[in-house]
Amino acid sequence: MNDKVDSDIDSFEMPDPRLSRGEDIDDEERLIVDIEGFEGPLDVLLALSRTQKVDLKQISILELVKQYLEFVTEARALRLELAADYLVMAAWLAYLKSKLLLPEEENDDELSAEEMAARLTYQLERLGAIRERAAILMSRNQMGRDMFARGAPEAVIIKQHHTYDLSMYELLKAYAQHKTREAVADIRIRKKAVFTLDQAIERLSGMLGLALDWTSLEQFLPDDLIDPQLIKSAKASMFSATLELAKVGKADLVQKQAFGPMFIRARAQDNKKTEDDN
Amino acid sequence: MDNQEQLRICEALLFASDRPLSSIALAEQLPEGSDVEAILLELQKKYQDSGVNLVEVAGKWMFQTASDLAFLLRKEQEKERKLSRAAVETLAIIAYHQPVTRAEIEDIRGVGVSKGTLDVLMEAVWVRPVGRRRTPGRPMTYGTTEDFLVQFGLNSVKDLPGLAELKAAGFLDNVNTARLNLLSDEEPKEEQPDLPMDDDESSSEEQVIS
Amino acid sequence: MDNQEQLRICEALLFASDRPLSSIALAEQLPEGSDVEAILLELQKKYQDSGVNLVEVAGKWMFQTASDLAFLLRKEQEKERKLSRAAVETLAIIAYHQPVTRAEIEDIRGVGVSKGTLDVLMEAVWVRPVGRRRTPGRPMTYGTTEDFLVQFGLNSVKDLPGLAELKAAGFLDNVNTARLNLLSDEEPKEEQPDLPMDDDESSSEEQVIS
Repeated sequence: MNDKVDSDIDSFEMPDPRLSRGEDIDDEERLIVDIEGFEGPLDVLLALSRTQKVDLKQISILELVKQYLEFVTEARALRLELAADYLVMAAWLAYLKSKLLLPEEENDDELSAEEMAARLTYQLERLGAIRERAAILMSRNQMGRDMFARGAPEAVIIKQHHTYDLSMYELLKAYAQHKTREAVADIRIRKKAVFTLDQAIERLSGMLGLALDWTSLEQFLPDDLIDPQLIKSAKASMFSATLELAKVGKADLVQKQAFGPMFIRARAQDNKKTEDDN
Repeated sequence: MDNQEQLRICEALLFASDRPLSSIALAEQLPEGSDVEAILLELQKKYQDSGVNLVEVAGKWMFQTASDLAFLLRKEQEKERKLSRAAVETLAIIAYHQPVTRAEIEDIRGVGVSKGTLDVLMEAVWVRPVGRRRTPGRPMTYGTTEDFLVQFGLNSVKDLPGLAELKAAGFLDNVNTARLNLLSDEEPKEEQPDLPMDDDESSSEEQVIS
Repeated sequence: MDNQEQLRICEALLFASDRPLSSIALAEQLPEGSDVEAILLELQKKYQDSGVNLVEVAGKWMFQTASDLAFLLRKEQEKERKLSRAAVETLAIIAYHQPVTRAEIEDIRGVGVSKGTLDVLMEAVWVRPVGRRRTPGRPMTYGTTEDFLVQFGLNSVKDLPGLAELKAAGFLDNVNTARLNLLSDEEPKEEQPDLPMDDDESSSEEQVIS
């Protein structure tokens, strides 16, 4: 593989162009990598492992774990928003590190530290390999960029095309759009059960004339209500209505204790104001 | 750049261009002082006995099929036509909901389906009648054809992506995730199998097309 | 019809088309018993030093501008599709691992497939659903298209660069998203063929509409 392709791959892989140029970034700064440039923990690990400048097969997992944990610490110190999977990976790596450092325990159920490390290496190698291929693929001569088909094709009888041209993408797009529309059309906001203030004032005004003595607010509530939501609403509105009527001087209110029942009576025209609000 | 190279460039440019090119336009792609006219004449000579000729039309140059091979060209320039939006959507609904009656398509789409829409899809040989529903009036049901599967490179209509897969692939971007439950795939209808087209009652049971 | 005439016919047909043509389609336009392959090789040789070459892509044949002229032609019409890094990587995974499920793509990349990745690739007609895996959930699998092969000048996916090395390194082994221990000696699960529906036993339910 020539240098050109190598550098293609590097520039393709490295979110921070300085990383691809090597270590002219000091250690501390190298860790302050733009987290936005990475696509998840595996991406970070691969970039970090590249800095070890060895074949991925020979990377030091312990060193890699150290670098990654430093990276995460640094990112958190800078209050960079780290997605949960970065932290999950950090925890997993910390666990791996401790397993690698501790003497091997015989445990058939669990992977050995070496196996865990090897799996991680495999994943990194596999991702690295596919990235190389992706870079090579994109650097190939491409139709419409490097080479061209006939610009003015002529219809020849050989083309047994359909009369209509439709791609899978267009078909799926049409169905998706239909579904999207359907979802929008399906939005039904349930009408809220509300006993309006106007209704309450009207009701209360009408009923107050019948109740010349102190009457509990409860008794003014409409008794034909079943929906609990509506009952709640009616209570609230009736309460507001009593305040409203008291304000305009049509009713007196009394409440003996906090949260206690509230009594109302119609105010005689000449009564002095004895409003007792809570 | 030698003469041969200049000839190759002209050849490639003329081949890839979607319209005839003037010698001036070609000259712009060549080193200064190139004799474009001479190159074009040489190119014309190179192709004179080929299946394709270089011809000068209205002062511009283009490749075209040799006139004695015109029989290879389609008589009328039958251009591939685009399906209307309604037709694409109807096709998609038939594909996902088949076997489906016209009334059901209308119900699903929320708008009427013109006879022309179904005709177009049948003319394209992507849709065909597949049976009759065992409901009053015995309405005709529609399904997709072999040609449909070939067109979209599918082994079966079951290979069409489901809603979750469409969503995952980014097709349902604008749909609020919370509303995805509304977007569940249609439940298979608990229904008697459709009658086959030939109305043969006895064999209809085995002929379920799902 | 002499050999020269047959060559001219193939030349005209291929030159006039902007898509690859199969040798079978070409043969249909020639007298019975014509040796299309030989004609194609002769034609390829005739054009090998021209500005236009006859190439074999996607198992078919087409004329395209010589790749060594890329540098000169590029400024003529520059319209490179700019793909995101995620999309490029996803395309490579689909190309090398196909048929591959979304979960497998995610396993290899270590991140979820974001919206607008698969649908962008499908919109470019480089990627398409190719079937369903015979595993629980019957996940959809993706593969590359003929357009993909034409785009990158490949005759088949077997010609993908570095495919053999990837395989030798074990990177193309089953991506089993559920299997934790890649190092155990456990036999790699016999990859079940992706569902071609027609060989299914439960025929009435799975019946391919034909």
